[in-house]
Amino acid sequence: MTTADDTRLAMQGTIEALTTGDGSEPVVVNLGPQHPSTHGVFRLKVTLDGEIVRDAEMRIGYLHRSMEKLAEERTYTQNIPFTDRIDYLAAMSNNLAYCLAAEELLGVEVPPRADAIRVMFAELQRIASHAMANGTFINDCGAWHTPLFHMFRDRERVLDMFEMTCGARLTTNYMRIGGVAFDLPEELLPTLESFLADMPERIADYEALLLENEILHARARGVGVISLEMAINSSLSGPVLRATGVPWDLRKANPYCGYEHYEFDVPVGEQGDCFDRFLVRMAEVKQSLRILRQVIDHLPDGPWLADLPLHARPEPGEAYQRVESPRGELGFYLVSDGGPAPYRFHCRPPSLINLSALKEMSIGGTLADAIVTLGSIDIVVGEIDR
Amino acid sequence: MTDFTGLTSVLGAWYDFRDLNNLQRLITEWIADWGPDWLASIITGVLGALGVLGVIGPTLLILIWVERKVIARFQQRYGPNRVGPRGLLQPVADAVKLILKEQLAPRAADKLIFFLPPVLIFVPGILIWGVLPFGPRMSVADLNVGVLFLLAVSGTAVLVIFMAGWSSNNKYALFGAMRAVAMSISYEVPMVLALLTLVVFSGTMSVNGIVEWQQQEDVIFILLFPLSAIAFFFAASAELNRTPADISEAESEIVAGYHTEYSGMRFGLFYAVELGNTLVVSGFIATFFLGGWWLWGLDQWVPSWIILLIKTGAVYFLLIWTRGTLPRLRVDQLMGFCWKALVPATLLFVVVAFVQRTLLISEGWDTTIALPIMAVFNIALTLGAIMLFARVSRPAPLRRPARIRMAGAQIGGLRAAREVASRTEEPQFQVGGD
Amino acid sequence: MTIGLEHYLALGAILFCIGFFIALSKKNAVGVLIGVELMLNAVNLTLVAFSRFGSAEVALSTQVFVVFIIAVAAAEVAVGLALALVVYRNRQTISVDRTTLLKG
Amino acid sequence: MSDFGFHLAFWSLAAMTLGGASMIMISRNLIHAVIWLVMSMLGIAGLYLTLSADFIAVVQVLIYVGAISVLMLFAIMLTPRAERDNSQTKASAPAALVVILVMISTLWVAVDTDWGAVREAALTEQARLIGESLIKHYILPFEIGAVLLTAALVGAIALARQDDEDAAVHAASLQAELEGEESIDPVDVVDPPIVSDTEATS
Repeated sequence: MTTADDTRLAMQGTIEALTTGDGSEPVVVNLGPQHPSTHGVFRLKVTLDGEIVRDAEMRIGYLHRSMEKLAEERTYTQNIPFTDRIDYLAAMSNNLAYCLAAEELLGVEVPPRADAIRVMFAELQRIASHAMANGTFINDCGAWHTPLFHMFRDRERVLDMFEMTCGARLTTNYMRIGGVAFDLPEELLPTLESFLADMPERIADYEALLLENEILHARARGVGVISLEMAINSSLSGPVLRATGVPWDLRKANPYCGYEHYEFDVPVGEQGDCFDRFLVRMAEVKQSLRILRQVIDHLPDGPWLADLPLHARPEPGEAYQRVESPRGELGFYLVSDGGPAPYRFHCRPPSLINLSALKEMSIGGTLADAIVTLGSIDIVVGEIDR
Repeated sequence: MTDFTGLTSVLGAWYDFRDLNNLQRLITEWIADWGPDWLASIITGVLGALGVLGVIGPTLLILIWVERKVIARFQQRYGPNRVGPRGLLQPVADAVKLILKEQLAPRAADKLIFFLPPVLIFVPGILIWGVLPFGPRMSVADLNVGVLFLLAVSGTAVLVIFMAGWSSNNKYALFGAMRAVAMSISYEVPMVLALLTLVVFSGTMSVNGIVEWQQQEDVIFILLFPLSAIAFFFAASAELNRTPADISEAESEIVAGYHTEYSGMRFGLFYAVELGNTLVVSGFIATFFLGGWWLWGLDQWVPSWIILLIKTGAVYFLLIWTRGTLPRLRVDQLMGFCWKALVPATLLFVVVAFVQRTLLISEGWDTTIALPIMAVFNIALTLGAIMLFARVSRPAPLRRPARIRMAGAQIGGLRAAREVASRTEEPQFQVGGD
Repeated sequence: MTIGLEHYLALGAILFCIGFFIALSKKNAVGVLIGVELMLNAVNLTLVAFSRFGSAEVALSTQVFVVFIIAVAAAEVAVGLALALVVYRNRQTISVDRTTLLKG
Repeated sequence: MSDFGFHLAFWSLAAMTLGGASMIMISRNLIHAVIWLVMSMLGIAGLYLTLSADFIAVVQVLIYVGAISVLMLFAIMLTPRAERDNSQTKASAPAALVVILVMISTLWVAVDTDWGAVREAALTEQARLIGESLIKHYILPFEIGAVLLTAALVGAIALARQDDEDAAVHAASLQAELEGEESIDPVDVVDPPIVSDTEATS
């Protein structure tokens, strides 16, 4: 990936003049693949004039595993584990999106209990992913992992519930085409009840601790601002889009898995800066808890998996299904040519598209602001590079 | 030290551990009668140094363990508990690991200037200990320019940091060095002004004199000059490069700042000196503002240096607390805070100290009545200054509150966004703003 | 033999001449400023030597004089470096022998 | 002044000071020169201590080592690397001659003249005495000194400050350079051409 001039720069080994006077050439700093706050292997080539960022160039591809090509040699069911590893922080949402697309292709009817279980685990995954996103965002602002570990405490409880049902914490591989792999174990609902009982008090703690923090305001308010029109034009999605004021949420705009039966709100920010994204994520966690409460109250019983031959062969055609994953609009586009394996398997990664706005947000700010903005966009490099 | 009944025989004997000078005095007298006097002076110097290093060495190791355990507790976890009983040997394990690690040096680094800083950075750290009084007569060097000595020596640490950052030929290190230099210079001004109020009020520049003034007037300076205490605390934490002012080694931005290229025991030295400096600075905060080795007469019963260590521990916990919880300020905000808030506030308090000092001296007010009134006035002035600064200096984006609204039924693109924005009813969630 | 006034004066003289040579021979403006600093320090050293060994009433006035010299030296370096910066900004060089705009 | 400890202190500090000063002459790199300057300043502070002028010694460390050397390092960092050599000018040979002459004459004056009665007791309590004499006896030079320092402060800032227009021109030229266009005309940045309404809104 590195072009000739990069190697020259790296080999040069000397420091360009770090000067702020005029007639001085700017410093090119590689926030390289090995950097504590790039959330994975991702390189941000920043051209600095003193501390002011003049140009930011993103280099991706360090985690490319060519999943979309590999998926073409595996049957539809064998592809499900791939989707866990695309966005390893929100595996359930990925499974859900892929299974919806495959079901549309195969024309399978999903039983109501499976729909409710899918909504439950998608919302649990949103809480865990937002806990991770907000924690690392504040850690990028400089607080020494303290808020991160507090939020990890809730994330642990969610991951324990995942482990209870499908044996894995991160790469869940729980959903199948036509429903879910296993039924809910009987000890899951009591743990979920106690989780729902504790969470509001925990969130009140975070709000009391973090929202009035003067330094967090100074570091995040007015930083990494993106305007309403620019956000829509660069097709951002998820909390980054909603922070600018656009009330666009797939669970409402294009309901799937029975989301139209649950009533919940879509939080929307105003200025579209880093702090608004943080607030939108905090508010979304509360809405997810509301949905979970409704899912438990009227959880239908009955089959949790439509019976389907293991290697069903869909007739030729294409399908595109999209889901509101914690990072934004996650879409799966499948083309079948009648064979057991998909002819084309493509995933619309929300992180990559949200990341494209980073340059627009960070030019003009300082180096520290660029890092905080990157943290607030909440990218997952697995999803970007696939 | 005032005598008290019953234990007079103990007073001054070598085993009177309340004043460790007795032991040293006994040894020098013993040497003086048979050896040359310059040998005696060398021995006392060595004993003083050993006393100080004896204090620093073990406390440094314990402090590394204390800091990691306390921050772990903030973060809902246990902290080191594998090596040794309850993790006590963890610092030793760290030190051994660092010693065994290979010491790398970048190819294009400036060799001479690259190898000096880990050694030189200890010099200011240890020199400052000389001026800290552990007891009425227990300080290694009771200079009558003690406060100035403290400022001068802590000023030289900046140069060593610059040498480290510049010589390791790494962009992150150079950023760290430039930030550290810019910040320490500008935070020396409020530090000087905060100490100026103390020097003016107690009349002497010697650190022991300040403590004796507090003992004589039965008041501790944090009550008289709370803003100087806050300014000194923040300026000291900026000089030490600790959060919320640790921009010179901000992991999230510039990897490890000026000591990015140092590995092995060289990095260990930087880390140890940082903790040693924190200990000695919290010792000085305790001495200047909490009355050092004196505690309303308790120092007759409890040895004075134990009182000082307890107070230092309290201030040290405060420093760990701010380090564990507060996020980091940006470089320009840090500079703005120093020049727009700390310097004017401390200047105001220097003027207040001069006025109150002349009232005490020339008007001849009786200190037992005058000091409490002045203390109340100063505390009120401090709160007023803080409120004024919080109100006045909010940058533009902070004036408008951050509001989160619930979109309710309007789900859609641009038109729906304008509709939601135009709604005037009370937002769901409002934070900040004035 | 005891360390007397002559030792300090000789030391001051040598230091002054080294500073003088540096000020004369350095190409870079900052180098010249370093030379000037050394010369001022040499003068301070001789003054403090006089304050220690001279007669009683002269002791205090020389030390006050040294304090003033240090203050003036700090001001002079600040202005000198600001000048060097402005010269660099306009001429892209601060080497002393190339900034000869006044030459006929 | 005659015991062994004092001799050791004086000669080692003298060696440190003169060594640092001569290394400034020799060293090629300017930043090394500043670091040698710092070493000789510390040596001089030590010499003040041997002359029992402890207030001056601490002020010397505070001002010279703490502030002035860091100021010089900043100035060096603000000028590019090309300028950082510490080489001699062409006129260094005749300068050496002049300096040798000056040194011989001053040394002869220093050593040869009889300085009269040498006082044994050193001054004590310098800080208090200097403070009082600054306020009482030398109040006028003290005020003039204050005015001088403020003037230097304001002057240095006025000289070095880059006002907004220059900053804007600098930022624009940098942006143009990054986008690859050839250099821009600074006038466009300072007062942009008046774009008629029709053009702007089309």
